[in-house]
Amino acid sequence: MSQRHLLALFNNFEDAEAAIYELRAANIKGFNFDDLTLKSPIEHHEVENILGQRSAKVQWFTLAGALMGGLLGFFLISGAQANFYAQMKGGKPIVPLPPNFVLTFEMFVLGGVFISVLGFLICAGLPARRSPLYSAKVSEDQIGILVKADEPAMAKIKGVFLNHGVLEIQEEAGK
Amino acid sequence: MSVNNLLENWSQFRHFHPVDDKPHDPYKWAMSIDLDACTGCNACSVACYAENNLPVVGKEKYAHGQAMHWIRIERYWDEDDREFPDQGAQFLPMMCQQCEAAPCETVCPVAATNHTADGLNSQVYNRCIGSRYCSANCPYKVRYFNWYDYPSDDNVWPAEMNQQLNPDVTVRGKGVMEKCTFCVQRLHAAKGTARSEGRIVRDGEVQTACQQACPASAISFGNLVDPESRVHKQWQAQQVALDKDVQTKDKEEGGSELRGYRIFEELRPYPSVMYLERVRESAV
Amino acid sequence: MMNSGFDRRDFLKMLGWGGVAVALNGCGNTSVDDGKETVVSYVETNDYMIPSISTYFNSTCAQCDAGCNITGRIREGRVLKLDGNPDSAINRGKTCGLGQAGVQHHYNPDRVREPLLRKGGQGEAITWEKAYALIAEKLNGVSGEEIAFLTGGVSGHLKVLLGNYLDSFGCKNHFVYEAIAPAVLRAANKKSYGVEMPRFNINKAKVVLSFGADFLGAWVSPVHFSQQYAQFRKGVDGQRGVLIQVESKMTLTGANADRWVVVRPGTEGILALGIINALGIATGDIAAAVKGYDKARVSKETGVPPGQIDKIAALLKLRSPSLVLAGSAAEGYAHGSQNAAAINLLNQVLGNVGKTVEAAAVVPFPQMAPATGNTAALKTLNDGLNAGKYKVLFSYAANPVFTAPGAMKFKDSMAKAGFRVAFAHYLDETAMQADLVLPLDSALEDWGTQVPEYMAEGAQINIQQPLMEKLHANTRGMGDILLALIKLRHTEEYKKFDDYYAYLRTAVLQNKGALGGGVADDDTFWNETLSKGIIKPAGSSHVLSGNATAAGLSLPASAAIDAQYPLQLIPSVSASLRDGRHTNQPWLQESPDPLTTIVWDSWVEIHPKKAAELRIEEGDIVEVTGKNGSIKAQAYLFPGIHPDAISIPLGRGHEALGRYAKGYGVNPFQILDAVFDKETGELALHETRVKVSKTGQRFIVVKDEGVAGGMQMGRKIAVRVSSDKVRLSEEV
Amino acid sequence: MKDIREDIAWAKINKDVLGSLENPRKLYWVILFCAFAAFGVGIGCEVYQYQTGLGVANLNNPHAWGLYISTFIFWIGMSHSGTLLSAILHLMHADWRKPIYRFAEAMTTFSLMTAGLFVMVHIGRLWQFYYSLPYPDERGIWPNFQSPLLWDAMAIFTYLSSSILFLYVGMIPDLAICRDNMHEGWRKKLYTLLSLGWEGTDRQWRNFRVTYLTIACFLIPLAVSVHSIVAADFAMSQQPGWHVTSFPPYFVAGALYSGCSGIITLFIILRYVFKFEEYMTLSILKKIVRLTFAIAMVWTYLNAVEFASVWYSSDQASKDILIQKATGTYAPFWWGMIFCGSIVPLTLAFKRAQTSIPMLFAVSLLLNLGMWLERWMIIAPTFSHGYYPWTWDHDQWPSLVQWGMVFGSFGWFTMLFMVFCKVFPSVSMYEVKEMVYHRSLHLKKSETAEQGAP
Repeated sequence: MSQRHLLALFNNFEDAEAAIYELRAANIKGFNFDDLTLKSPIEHHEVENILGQRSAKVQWFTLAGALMGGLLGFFLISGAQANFYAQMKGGKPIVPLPPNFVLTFEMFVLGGVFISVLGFLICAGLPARRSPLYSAKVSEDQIGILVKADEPAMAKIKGVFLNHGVLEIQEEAGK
Repeated sequence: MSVNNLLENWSQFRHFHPVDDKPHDPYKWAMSIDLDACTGCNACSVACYAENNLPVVGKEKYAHGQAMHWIRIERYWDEDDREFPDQGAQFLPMMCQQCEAAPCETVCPVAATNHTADGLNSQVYNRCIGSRYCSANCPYKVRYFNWYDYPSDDNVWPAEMNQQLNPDVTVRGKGVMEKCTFCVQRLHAAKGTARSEGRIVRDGEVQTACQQACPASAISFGNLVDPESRVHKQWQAQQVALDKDVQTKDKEEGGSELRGYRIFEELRPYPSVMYLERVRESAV
Repeated sequence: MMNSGFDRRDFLKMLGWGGVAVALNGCGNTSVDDGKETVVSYVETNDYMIPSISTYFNSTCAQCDAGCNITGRIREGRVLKLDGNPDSAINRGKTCGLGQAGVQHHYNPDRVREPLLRKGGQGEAITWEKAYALIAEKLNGVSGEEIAFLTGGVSGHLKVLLGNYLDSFGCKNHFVYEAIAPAVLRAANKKSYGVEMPRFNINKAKVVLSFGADFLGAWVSPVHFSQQYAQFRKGVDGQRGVLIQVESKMTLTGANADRWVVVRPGTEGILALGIINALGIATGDIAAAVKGYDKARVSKETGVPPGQIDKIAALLKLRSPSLVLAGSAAEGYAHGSQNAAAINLLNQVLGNVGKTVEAAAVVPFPQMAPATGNTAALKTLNDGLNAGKYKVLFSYAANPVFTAPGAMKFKDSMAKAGFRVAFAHYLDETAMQADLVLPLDSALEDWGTQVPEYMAEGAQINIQQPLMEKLHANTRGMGDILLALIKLRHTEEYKKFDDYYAYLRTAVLQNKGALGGGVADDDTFWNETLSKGIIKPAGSSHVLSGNATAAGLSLPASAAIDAQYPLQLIPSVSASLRDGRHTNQPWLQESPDPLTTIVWDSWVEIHPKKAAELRIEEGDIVEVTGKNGSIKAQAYLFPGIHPDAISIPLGRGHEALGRYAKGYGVNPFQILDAVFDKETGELALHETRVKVSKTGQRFIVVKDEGVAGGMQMGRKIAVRVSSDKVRLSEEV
Repeated sequence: MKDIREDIAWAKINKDVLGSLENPRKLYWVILFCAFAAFGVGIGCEVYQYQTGLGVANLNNPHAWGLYISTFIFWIGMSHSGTLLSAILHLMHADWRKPIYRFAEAMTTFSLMTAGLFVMVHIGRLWQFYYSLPYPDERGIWPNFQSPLLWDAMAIFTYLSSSILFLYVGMIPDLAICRDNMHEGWRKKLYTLLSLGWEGTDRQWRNFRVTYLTIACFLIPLAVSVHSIVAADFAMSQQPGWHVTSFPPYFVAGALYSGCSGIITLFIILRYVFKFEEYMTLSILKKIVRLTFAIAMVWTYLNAVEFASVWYSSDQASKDILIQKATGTYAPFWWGMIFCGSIVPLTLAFKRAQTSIPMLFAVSLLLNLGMWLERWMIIAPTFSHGYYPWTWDHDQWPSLVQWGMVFGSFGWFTMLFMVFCKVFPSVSMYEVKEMVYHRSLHLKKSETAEQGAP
């Protein structure tokens, strides 16, 4: 069964939230709640309460990146110092620990930041193609709800939106 | 640079010079300079120009403090307010002290200055990128930077004058740090000869250019770990030890009869040049 | 070979061996310059040249007249460095900065490369043939009386050849001129000891009392004395020698003294007599002569505190033997001879003669003995030139236009000679005035023999040999030029000598026996001689006369201060620049003056007290005005000078000579008054009185010392200890 | 006085900020031209120095570093406030940062780039600079990881790249706005590319928030480490005047200080040039000014601590340097630093001064002059008055080449900064919207509370 997209634009978060709440409660057949995407011009933290636990996993990237960076840093530096052409410094051992820790720390941060950003791109699915329905209004001042649902469910969903003062509904052209 | 190598030889890589053990074997080049014999005549300095291809920078650059004398003679006056310096002046030849724990070595970003197995503080001209951090960190200010491209400067080595250049010593281009090497080219030659004869360099077999010229023979140079060498005996007699920051002489109350000291010992660079205090007659 | 019209005695005379029995022998040739001009690959080089391997040849340093023996390091046919020859009794393997710079004389880019003939204001390059022909032409019809030959100090075979050349036209006008020679000392020594230059054993003395003798700097044979000094400091039996220096301007030696005694300029002799008086051991006429010199008077005249005189006398009495030296600072006055005599008297009184003052060895060939220079000769020459006596003037190894006192106006006098020939390395001030300039080989390209004036131990004759091929095709050795010139007059006698080398070799070999050659064959002996670089003939030595007399000794009281010119000008002689002939060697220009650490420029030393009085600060450009003109230079406040004196170093202020010399500093010779020593007729270098005035300009003095100006700021850098605190005998 | 009006329409925010990308005041072009000219001077000096040798900068043996390293530290310091403050304020949920953090972070990035230039122009053999990079190469030789200079390079690289990422990540939603509103052309292509297809979905926002927070967390210790490492260049050496334990915090305080005054200067300029009066309000300025005042006092305190610890130590050499600074050749500059750094900020304690634009502009410039002098006074006296009295030298005056390059660096920085502000939105649109949204909610709440409570 083919699915279609539908974008509803709202004027404010209250309306959009109410619409989402109702959609979730309505349990419409042919519409999976996870297929609902909220688009907003600003980050709206409270929306998560309604959308449920959709978690972010970037922090695991961060941890891995930082640890890797630190370890890599330490061993690269110490290994380089202990390589075939050891550079002897009077009064200091060939592998001196305090300066190596400085660089280890820098590499720890570097790894952490870089891999976090990589994690962000992966987790947020960026770079991404434009989704089928998009309105520039979303980047201005309107809240968009993008749903993907079976053809038959569309009418019901639209009804929910209209109940909550939707400004505009865009539909994907039929196939 | 495998991690295995690193871990297996960890203790070796964590070894401290020169404190952990006898620092160098079979060579540790060192010097002792008798300030009582030094007359301040500058012969050593000119000899160094001749041996090491030092550029003559000319009046203007000298005025800007850009002179390149690897060994300089300093003249000090007494610091009381007498009308005349009736005890004469004090002269001090100052060159790279070839520190065992050199402050310059650790700071070079590209490792262009290192400690050699012979206990020298080596300067690798090719490697130097000219950050001048070593010079900033040298307490003696005996490192000299090539502020200009002296080899191509019109009046430094004009035609014919360039034929005097010592082929055993590099001519340094601009942007490179340089300093006294203890005439390392001579040391290499002597070591080579000795090695081919299956022995170590004998005392007196190799001289630095300044030592060779010094009309008053104030400079002795040699292998500090060779018990036969004059330098070893002098250091021994003066009870000066390489890896100490306070010597017997300074510990004794009311002074001692020893004359040996090293400049800025308290900073712990462990310099390889021992000076013998200048003596002044007490009877006049 | 003896049948060509001149006899054996003449021949011996010609070669300079007259008076000694000799045997003659054949020739060989090991010249570097063997005439082949082929390209030789390094794959197959000469025996003595292995790529990348240095070879060493011995020769003699020609930078000053001390005659140090040197070893040149040669690689790939180029001389790279000069070091002392360890077998030399004079310098024992050591060199001074001036000697090191010998290579810069050789490789100097400003050397004259072609014979130059004056054409208007310019010099035109000509060929040697033309030059010789021109000299012959100019000498044609000129009597020997009308020729003047000015040289610096010459010795050895060059002196012989020169003498023979001058003899060839009956010329007696050989003027030997050295601007800063110890000529007064020679005369005084001759009177006191019977020899001009005895041997001074500094190393054997327990006390050295030096009246302005800068024996560590520029005096007589500094490298030799420096070594003696080092031994003297270690002490004979653990008792360290004490050096007391008496002078008005601190020299390098003064800076190394245990006690530096500043005296009013010119009163050194009075102090010497005062010390004799204080010693109280003199007898006879000496005692009578010093009777008037009691402490109070001496102290008043010299400015030395009475207590100081007592201390010196006590020390001299206590520690024997001692050595008293009279140096150039004491000699440079109108009563310089008297000063020197009074000082020498002190040696006699202390009984040092025969102990620390010994007769020097003498080379048994008087013809080769050095013709020592002086300034009296210059005066005679100058007077002669002014009187229009000389039609042709030759000049070699002297630069009188630069070094003659300004009052003499030598440049103008020189113009009065009809034809002026200069043998020169550089176009110096004198060569610039010459009609014909003949370019010389450098000392490292030339052959020669030299006899040092100051003999360190046994007699020695120094060999000078080329250390490398000639750098410039058209320069000639002085010996070769003289030989060529003499051939123009005595073709037959000299024709068998192709060049000066052949002459020299013949001359040495024919006297093999006396020169220690024994029965060795010629080639072996010659090669050995060259390889040693020193000939040590069995020398005789003079006997010192020990006649201690104060006869004829009269010292003027110190002069009253001249209101118009209140300051005494002391021209100082630096160890590296001397009279200025080496100023074009950049190492020397950049080698800081040991006391002021100034480079590349001249300065006026003023005592800080005087400077404060005159409101002068370091770097002020001051005008120093004397009766004979004025010069401007930067002031340097220097504590080691008598407040009534100022000092300007000699050697700089060239208007010619070369790129490293021209335009740097000022030339104090220019403003010297023409005052002469009453006895010897020598120029009294220190007798110029001047006044100093500020010009209002100020420069930053170019010197090595920083703004801390020789202060250690309590950092324990150059440390000093009192002699009773150390045990030198236990040291290594 | 409010940080921002709560009733600004979101669409107006878009319009105003996007407007700054297209029609700034004429002054913009004047500044850009001057900056370009100054940069040209710097380039000329560098070309001359590269050809001739560093001698033309009139550096010498004891005095090896001169203005290059002083100015290097100055720019590193300048870089500190932007990112560091932005990160700290972000963590502390101080929403008044929102209109100003973007340009502050840009300031960080560009001053780091400027600082990097000084490392380059300072080294003697610029053409061999890659010797200091740690990469395995055929020479088998590595740089010396013990050298504080290498830590410096590494720290700066980390800081620069992290700051750029922080700036970029924070800008993605705004880039999407630009993309949506720009006409076809290179700008549109650029924004499309850089916005990575951002649509503001809940998933994107969620991950965005975590990432942004994470980077902010990393940046705070990083920024502190960067300037303490720069301090280590000096404090790790033995030279008197440098070998000071309190240097790292002192440097960090100095960095924040100059960064804050830099923010004030640029705030005033941007506000006028891009007509941001609505967003960069005086109320926000007042907050920064108060912060600056506080940091000025911290800096003054640390300065005093340093002097006191030198004065009461037995380190004669360091004491000599302190005396030299106060009485020697450099005394006018040293007292100038004290005046600009410790006296001038006292004016900021007065309320009237806190909102007077001309006054603040002048004061912020003076503060930065003081901070530049501070860096110079760290470098120069130690070189000219170090351990070794023989080499003391006070007459070493930087040559015009050095001054030219210092001058040029300001041109380079201004040029980059001004171009950035014209190409990218220098006020964060989405965050200002958040700010307005949250404040209006808050307002509403308190209104209802008032009404509900009779």
